[in-house]
Amino acid sequence: MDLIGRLRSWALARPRVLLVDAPGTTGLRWSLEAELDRRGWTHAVSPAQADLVVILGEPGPQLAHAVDVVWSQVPAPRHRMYVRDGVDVAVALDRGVQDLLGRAGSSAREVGRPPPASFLGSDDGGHEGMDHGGGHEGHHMHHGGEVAGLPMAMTGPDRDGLELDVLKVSLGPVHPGWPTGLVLRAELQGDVLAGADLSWIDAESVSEVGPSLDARQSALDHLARFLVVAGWPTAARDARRARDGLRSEEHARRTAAQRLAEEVTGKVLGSRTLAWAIAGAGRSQRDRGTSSAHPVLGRLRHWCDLAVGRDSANPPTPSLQDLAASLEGTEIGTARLIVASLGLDPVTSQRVPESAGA
Amino acid sequence: MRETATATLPEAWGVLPAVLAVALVGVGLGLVVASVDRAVLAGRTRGAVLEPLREGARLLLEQRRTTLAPDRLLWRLGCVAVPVLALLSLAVVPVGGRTLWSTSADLVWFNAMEALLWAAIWLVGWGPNAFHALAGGYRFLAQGLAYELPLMFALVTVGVAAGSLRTTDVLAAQDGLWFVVTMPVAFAVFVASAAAFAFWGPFAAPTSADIAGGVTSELSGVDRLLVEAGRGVFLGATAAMAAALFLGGDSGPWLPGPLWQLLKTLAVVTALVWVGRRLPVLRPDRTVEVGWMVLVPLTLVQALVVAVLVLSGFYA
Amino acid sequence: MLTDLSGWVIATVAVLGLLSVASGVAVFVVDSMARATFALLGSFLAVAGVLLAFDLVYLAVVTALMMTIEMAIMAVFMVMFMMNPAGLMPMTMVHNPKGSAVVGAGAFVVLTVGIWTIDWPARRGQLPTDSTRQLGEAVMGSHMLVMLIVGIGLFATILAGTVLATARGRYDRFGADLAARRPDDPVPGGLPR
Amino acid sequence: MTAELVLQIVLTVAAGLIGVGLFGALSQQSIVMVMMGLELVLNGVLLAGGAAWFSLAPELPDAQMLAVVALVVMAVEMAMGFAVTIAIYRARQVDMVDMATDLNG
Repeated sequence: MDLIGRLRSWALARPRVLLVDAPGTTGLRWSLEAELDRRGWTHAVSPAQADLVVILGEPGPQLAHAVDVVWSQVPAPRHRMYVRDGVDVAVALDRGVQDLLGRAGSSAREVGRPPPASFLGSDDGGHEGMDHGGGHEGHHMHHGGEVAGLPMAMTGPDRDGLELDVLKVSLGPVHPGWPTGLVLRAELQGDVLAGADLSWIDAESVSEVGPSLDARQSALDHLARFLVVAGWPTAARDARRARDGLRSEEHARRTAAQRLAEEVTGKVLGSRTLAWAIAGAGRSQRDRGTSSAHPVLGRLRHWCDLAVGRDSANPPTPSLQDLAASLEGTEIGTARLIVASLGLDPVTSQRVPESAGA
Repeated sequence: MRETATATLPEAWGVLPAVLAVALVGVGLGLVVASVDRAVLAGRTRGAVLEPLREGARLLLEQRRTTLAPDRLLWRLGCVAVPVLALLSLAVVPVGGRTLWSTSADLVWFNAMEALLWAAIWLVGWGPNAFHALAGGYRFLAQGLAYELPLMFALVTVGVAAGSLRTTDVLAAQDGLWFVVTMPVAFAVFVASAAAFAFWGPFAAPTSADIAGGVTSELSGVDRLLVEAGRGVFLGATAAMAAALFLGGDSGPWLPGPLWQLLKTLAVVTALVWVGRRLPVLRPDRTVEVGWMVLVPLTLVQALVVAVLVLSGFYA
Repeated sequence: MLTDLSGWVIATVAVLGLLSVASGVAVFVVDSMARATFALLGSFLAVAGVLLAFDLVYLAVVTALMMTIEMAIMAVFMVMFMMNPAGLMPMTMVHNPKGSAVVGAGAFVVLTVGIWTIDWPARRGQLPTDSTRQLGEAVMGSHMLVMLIVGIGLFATILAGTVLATARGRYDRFGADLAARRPDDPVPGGLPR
Repeated sequence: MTAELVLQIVLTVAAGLIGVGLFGALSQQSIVMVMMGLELVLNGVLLAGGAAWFSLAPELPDAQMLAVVALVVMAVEMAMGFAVTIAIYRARQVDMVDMATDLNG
């Protein structure tokens, strides 16, 4: 019995963490990510992978509901913890693991896990909550009706001239590598976005303006988050290390971080494979066929310039409507890259009016 | 049956010990892949061996995920099939100069196991009735289809040079010269296609972060352990196969044969992991076109070159 | 080399045979199209197992290889075109089931009667040492003509299939005067063109 | 003796596959399902070829060639079937044989 207990505490000593950052908690997130990197804990890429759900700050009502949806998808043993500003993150994480072990140890089966279907009706959906409404307009083909609470897919025109099924799926607001609070309501044919609609949740309640952040550090943070989505974890790890080093008080660590930042940006800018992989992403219909426009690559260069302290003209940030329009017709992975390259964040989006794309 | 130079493993050791030994080798190879990967990913070697074991234990303790209206039968079938097929593909890989099973079409057997693995991964993506998993499954179908033919041609090239599809014959044919010297393209394509079939490194788009882990996004507990372990075992098996088919297997001076084979396999695994982790994930729409438009003709030319060499008596 | 099969192998062959027929029946019984596709794959794999018992290693393995690839592609087509790929909404889409059943059963009965009444000739010759080599030498020697025709047929299939399946021709890709330097494709692809 | 018994058993199985396949190919409405029926018929042919090779004339490669041809026919049937399905579906959103009967002239 004790052997099993010891095995359990050994196995769960490095849980996978799913971070949920409420608006205005960027600094706190950086501290927490630095601590996770120091401990060698890994980030979960989906709720099914997570053991520990860490919620930073005070989520608004809609975000809190989305967290509940995500929580319903986390397999046991699991633990949900809240970290507020001004808390020692190391102590908080230690306590989180203890609580996780305590839950895993108590043999009582977890009760009250709501069935997946119970979240279907909610509009702000969840990680993969299939959107309920909207399935009944348009021509009523032979397949209609509902199965297991899900509406059957309708067909729609697609780019290959085949009338294929359209699936309504909402992505976000809580999704690793995705700006927390942003919801993408998508109409998908296979993995191609036939239609897209973007919005922020809790839009009216975001009032607090987070502490202003160092431009270089946030550039490195954007870079790291983009690289995670682009599937380059080693470079993302280096970018995070550089960001955390720059926040240090010690001079020696800061200069080392500066070197690391130059190294990682050099690697990113010099990577022909990355350029090959993301070239053309985010190009609008207008400039298709010309090789000049590579918006995602351009913004990536911008973050890299900022990260090493070079001046760089801020490339225009499109409004949510324009962004949603540019996502239409793209493959879901490309859409994720485009969104990740923008470094969206609810606080700045609210503070700067929607017409930021000057 | 033709007199083969070496007996199969079951003939030498008995059936049960041979099967157990090959399964152990497979698990060991998978562990090696996971450890090297961990070391490269974390940037430090400390705890690299222990971490995959810890991860395995953690997954064993974890609950299995349920989703809304899943196709549970096919989902579980896919999850179980992944490690089983990876181990089956190891059956024709020479271990210490002998294979668990020696047929007259070993190379095709290896390829068939890869194809079945490909279908099994699609099942893993199809099963949970979730968007991200299915998108990963689609990506893997396209990728596997594009890299199946180059892989097949690479294997055919080896078969042409050895004059046999039996792996032990291929080993014997490399007595004088390793095949990698005359068929570098086939070697590179074999390794790259193997990475594509194990959806690994730059070919990890079916499980990449931009679709929340793709086919693995809804896996937890034992299911995830099976799939991840199967992927590691398969990658290790491919590295061992690459060492046997192109790098002369267990031939080498001074050291005993099995040690040479181990060293070569470890070298291939390390190179594969190290290079793979230094590249970002490539989008499938890019890699697929390269597979069809570049690798297929390239491997055909390679096969032609080798065939001409065979006719000129180069390998005799 | 075994020239005759042992009792165990015969039993295995019989079980695999039953399995292949059962999976074949399952194809038209299950609701889910994905399951139907993989039931068909199960039928092929069982047949491949029987071929393996007959020492036809190459044919068995190639059957498994080709049919797996075909079935995986088939599964995508199922999801694309069928109304009910997951079988969540059971529906029957058959016409003339009675007549078809009669034809199917009739074919089976006629064949079976023939199989069990014909006086089969005795086996001529021994099993070759290497059936794969036998096939290979036939393809490259005595039966080369078959392979040539098969090759031409496959090539024609590739062309015809592509022509039928694509909607976009070169005028769609390179413009009406074929002047565009880069093709205008929905997905740009990976090569610098 | 054994060889003949094996041949008869396996050929019966092959006849079963052909019967089931015929039923499917004739009764199904969806083009893809019809193709699956045809595949089953060819599967039976493949099996019969293998059994004939083993039990009747293992010295000759002819039965093996028959099996190879059956495999090729399956591949061709599949490729053309999918191509025709796409073409018909693109033209009129139909994937059922009953809705394409005007093709029978």
